[in-house]
Amino acid sequence: MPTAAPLDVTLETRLSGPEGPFTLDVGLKAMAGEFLVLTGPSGAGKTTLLRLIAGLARPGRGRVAMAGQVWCDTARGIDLPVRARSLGFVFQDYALFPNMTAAGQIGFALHDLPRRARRDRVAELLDLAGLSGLATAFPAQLSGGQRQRLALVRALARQPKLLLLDEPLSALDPDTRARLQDQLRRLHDLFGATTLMTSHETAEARRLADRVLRLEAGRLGAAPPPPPSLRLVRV
Amino acid sequence: MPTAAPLDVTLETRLSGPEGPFTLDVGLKAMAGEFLVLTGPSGAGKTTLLRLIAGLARPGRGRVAMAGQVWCDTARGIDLPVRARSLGFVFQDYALFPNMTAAGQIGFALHDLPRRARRDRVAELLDLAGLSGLATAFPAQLSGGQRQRLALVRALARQPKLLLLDEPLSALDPDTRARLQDQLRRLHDLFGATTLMTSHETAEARRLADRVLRLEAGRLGAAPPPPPSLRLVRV
Amino acid sequence: EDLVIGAGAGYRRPMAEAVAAWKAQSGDSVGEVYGNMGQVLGQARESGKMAMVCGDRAVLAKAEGLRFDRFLPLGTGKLVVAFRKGESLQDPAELAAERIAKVGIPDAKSAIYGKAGRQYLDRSGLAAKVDPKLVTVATVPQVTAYLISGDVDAGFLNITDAIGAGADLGGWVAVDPGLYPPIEISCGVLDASAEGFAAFLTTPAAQKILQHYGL
Amino acid sequence: MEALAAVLGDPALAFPLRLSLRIAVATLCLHATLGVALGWALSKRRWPGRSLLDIAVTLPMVFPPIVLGFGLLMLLGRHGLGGWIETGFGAGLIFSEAGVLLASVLVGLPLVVKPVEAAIAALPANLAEAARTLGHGEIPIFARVILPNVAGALGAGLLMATARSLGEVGVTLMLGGNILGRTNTISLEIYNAVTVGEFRRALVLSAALGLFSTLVLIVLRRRAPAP
Amino acid sequence: MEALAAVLGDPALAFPLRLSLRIAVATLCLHATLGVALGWALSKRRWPGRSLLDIAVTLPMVFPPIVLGFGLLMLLGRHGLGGWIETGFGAGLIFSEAGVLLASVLVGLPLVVKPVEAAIAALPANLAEAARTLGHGEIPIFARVILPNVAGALGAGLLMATARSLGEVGVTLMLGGNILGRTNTISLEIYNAVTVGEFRRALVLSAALGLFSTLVLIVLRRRAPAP
Ligand SMILES: Nc1ncnc2c1ncn2[C@@H]1O[C@H](COP(=O)(O)OP(=O)(O)OP(=O)(O)O)[C@@H](O)[C@H]1O
Ligand SMILES: Nc1ncnc2c1ncn2[C@@H]1O[C@H](COP(=O)(O)OP(=O)(O)OP(=O)(O)O)[C@@H](O)[C@H]1O
Ligand code: MOO
Ligand SMILES: [Mg+2]
Ligand SMILES: [Mg+2]
Repeated sequence: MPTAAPLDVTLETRLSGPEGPFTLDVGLKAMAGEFLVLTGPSGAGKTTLLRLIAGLARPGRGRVAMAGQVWCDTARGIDLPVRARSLGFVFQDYALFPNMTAAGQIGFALHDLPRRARRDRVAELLDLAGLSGLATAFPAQLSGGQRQRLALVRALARQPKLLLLDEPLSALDPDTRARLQDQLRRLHDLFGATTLMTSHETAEARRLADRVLRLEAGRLGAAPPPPPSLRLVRV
Repeated sequence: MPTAAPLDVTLETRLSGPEGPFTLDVGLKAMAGEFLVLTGPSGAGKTTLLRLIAGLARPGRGRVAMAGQVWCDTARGIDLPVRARSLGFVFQDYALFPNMTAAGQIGFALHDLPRRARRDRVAELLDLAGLSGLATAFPAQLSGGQRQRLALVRALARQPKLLLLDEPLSALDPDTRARLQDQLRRLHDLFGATTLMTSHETAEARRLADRVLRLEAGRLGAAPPPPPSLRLVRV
Repeated sequence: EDLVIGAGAGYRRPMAEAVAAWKAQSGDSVGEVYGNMGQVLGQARESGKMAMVCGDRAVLAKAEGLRFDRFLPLGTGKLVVAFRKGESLQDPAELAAERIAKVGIPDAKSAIYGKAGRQYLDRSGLAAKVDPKLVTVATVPQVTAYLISGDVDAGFLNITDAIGAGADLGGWVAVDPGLYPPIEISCGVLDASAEGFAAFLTTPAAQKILQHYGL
Repeated sequence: MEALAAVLGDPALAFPLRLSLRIAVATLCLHATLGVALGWALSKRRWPGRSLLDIAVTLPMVFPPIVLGFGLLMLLGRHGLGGWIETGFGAGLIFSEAGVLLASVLVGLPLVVKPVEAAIAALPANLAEAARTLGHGEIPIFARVILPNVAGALGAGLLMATARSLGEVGVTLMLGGNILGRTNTISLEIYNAVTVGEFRRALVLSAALGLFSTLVLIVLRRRAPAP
Repeated sequence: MEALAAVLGDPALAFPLRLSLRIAVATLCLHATLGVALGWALSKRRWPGRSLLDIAVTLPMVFPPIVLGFGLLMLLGRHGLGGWIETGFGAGLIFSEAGVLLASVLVGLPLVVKPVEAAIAALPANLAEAARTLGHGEIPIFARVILPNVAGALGAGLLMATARSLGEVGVTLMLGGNILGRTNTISLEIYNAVTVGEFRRALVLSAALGLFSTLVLIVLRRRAPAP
């Protein structure tokens, strides 16, 4: 069973929010194989932080290292291309390819595999997402939840060392959500991928996470106890 | 205080899902000013049902009437244009206009108002959505949650008789979510708009709704008790 | 390298026939370029690949950057006044008539037949009456086109163009050659490789072809 | 240097330059309205006559300009519709500035229509749907939602069409007549210079047209940023 | 009817038709590759030389084709680079089929580049980002994500460019020479017919070209559906 070395992030970048500009200033360490969930109010910089770690945005200054490999270090001028970073990313708005079928999207992620192995793996992952009957459907023909599940298995397909999930479960129905939560946790435990996920669901965060962090106005803190509004919920 | 007459829907349309084609076959009545929440598994046809009612898709056959006005009746060849139906719609993927600022999107909905009144109302609605500081931001510069809030107030702006909400709260953080839930319920009670909302959150559904309906494989039923998976949640 | 010869578009018909005859006789392959004289001369100069250019002697002689070994006379060009369908002229002097409202003429600068037409008007004394009706366009083919479309009532053409347009025109009358300076049609030899064809042009067989087209 | 001064000082140049500018501006306006309208109409799938319109817009491009000009001359000349037009409107197209404008609009039009059509077809359908639920009719939706979101393609189309129209000579020659001081655009002046063998003049004029066009193109590029 | 039979039976027509078809196919290939590559390069904002390339692609359109052809002839003729090219490659461009091809590619190129550029710039950025996180480099991303999602614009561009190239005569004439049986495309044949006053022949040939082009355009429209 492979083990992943820790994630080590120190980043600083200017952002502009509803109350004017602020600085995203984050120091973040994750243990090998840890499952971290990042919560925080809308506009706090959660998505931006994931993008910076993935290399999709360039930080003002800072350093990102994963599994002993330096992905980015502004001081030393290091900046690994995104494709060379072993990561999976689920975008908040899915970012599915309009021109590819559901099966095609997953196959596109598995370009390293020989054809037969790829086909089997695609079928397996479609099944996992409950999309077996929609292998040949294009994104425009999928419902919102179906799209998000597809984006999720697409990101999982390459078994990356680091998994970055930007609210991957928010649009799912409770059954599928519970199933994918379990699946996510199981895959995580099995492959030991270090996982960083954003979520608005404090309950979900606590259920899935080894550790919950709260990002507020660009700064990290430990998550507070569940907010009062959640206590009102009649279950 | 205006009162709205009931919503009366009978629709039948073929759809293709993961287990092959099925028929969306729905009879639905709502009382004047009722708040209905529609739940059900992903791909059951919730979005499609809202689109049929709004007139964004044409049903195989059926009839839609709202507040005493027939919006659509395939038997009698009636099909009112969407713009003539007093409704608001929040799309699952927001459908914000890339070319308009946050303020512009809301102003676009308020085209009937004189300029000064429009400006005041836009400011009021932006404030309601917590976007006052982002009035001049374009959708691409907003975070996921900010986008969804904007879509929500844009749909509310015209104070429609019927409000159709396709998972309007799913991507919000708990604080904003609670605030908007309350606001939504308050606006609903104030103006008496009949509201039909889809949601995956059974708890949310029960909290907001006068009645919860469950759509499964194209057919309506009353909502079952909360599924076991939710009982596992550690709060 | 194959032999390439150029000629003014107005002489395409006789030249093409002569070339065909030469090809049949000699078995050589000949490339033919026809077009506006200015354009053909420019091509000849810049490409360096044309061995012979045929056209109005005066224009050839003036050409910048081209050194002709010798000139070979082909014949003289003939100016005609053509008229549109629905019109009928017995004599070029009828251009002055009331019923002729528009007269097409090629620009004197770019077409030798424009210059000839101008001379004719001046020498015949028609200028005063015809000048106000003149529509000065760039090329001879343009005049032909406007005659066919009916947008001019009459116009000055090269006889070979008038023959070519045939039934699309109302008809044409020749202008007295005494009333315009002779239009000398020549071939200028640029490269010795053209001498074989040049010699052929002086044979009776070739002369017969040229005369058939009015040269 | 001296040649430059001589050519540019030429008073006979002022007219072609002004004519070309006038035609370019009028063409731009017509392209912007007609091109957008036709592109929009063609982007709607399946209506009777769509394919016909599509071919009618694009087909003129495949003919050599001078041939197209000849065809139009036959169609619009006095033996064609021309007589009828002249009686109806009191003025003909042939030998007039209207003919030059027609030529200019015609050759550039497909270059606006096609990119606009493709861009509209590629827009997400739910933008228009959202605007409909906000109470708007098709025309305001088109003006305020569709059009601004295809600004990039429209800009590219207008740029190409303006460039093409500036360089047009074949149709212009036939319809306008290439008459000095009436219908000789700057492009026709260059064309004339080349066909007469005045290459130096052609070069200087081309440089002037190139410079002028570069300015026009830069302005057009500025005006149409990607949305 | 008789005229039709006479013209179409003309054995001198077989060559121009075959030449035009050959050139059209080669041009289409070159436009598809070059046009896409340049459109992609131009869609990337802010790199040194971008504006220069942009102008170099578009500017040729503003010159009358025959003038552009003359300019290229001077550039590539014996007084220019021509001698050098001929020594280097063993064959010249002038008066050869290569010259015809160059003309055809050149006049159509901007019509592919500009729409493709605009369409790529309008694509959501996160499609390429998603592909990057799936381990792909820029080239496969371009081929499998960017390109298929701008198929509509590319189709429109290729359609316009092919049409324009089919109708090209000015540049072709200058570079290819308009040599009978060697470099006279079908368009040049029509052009020739018009310039020597053989209008009937021109009409019949135009009808043939129009029919042929309609077929080509229909095929191109089919091949490029909106994604
Ligand atoms: N392209 C951009 N240009 C300028 N500002 C931006 C841009 N993208 C995001 N921002 C701003 O940066 C801030 C952080 O955005 P981010 O998307 O990281 O928030 P988030 O925590 O993910 O919010 P949410 O929970 O709503 O998704 C927001 O205030 C947003 O308005
Ligand atoms: N354009 C389309 N063409 C064909 N099938 C479609 C199309 N749009 C949706 N469908 C299918 O219709 C079914 C119902 O879709 P719908 O979007 O209404 O589901 P939903 O209940 O809203 O799901 P979710 O909760 O995931 O949003 C799905 O199986 C979907 O694949
Ligand atoms: O088509 Mo032309 O040769 O530029 O007039
Ligand atoms: Mg976010
Ligand atoms: Mg849905």
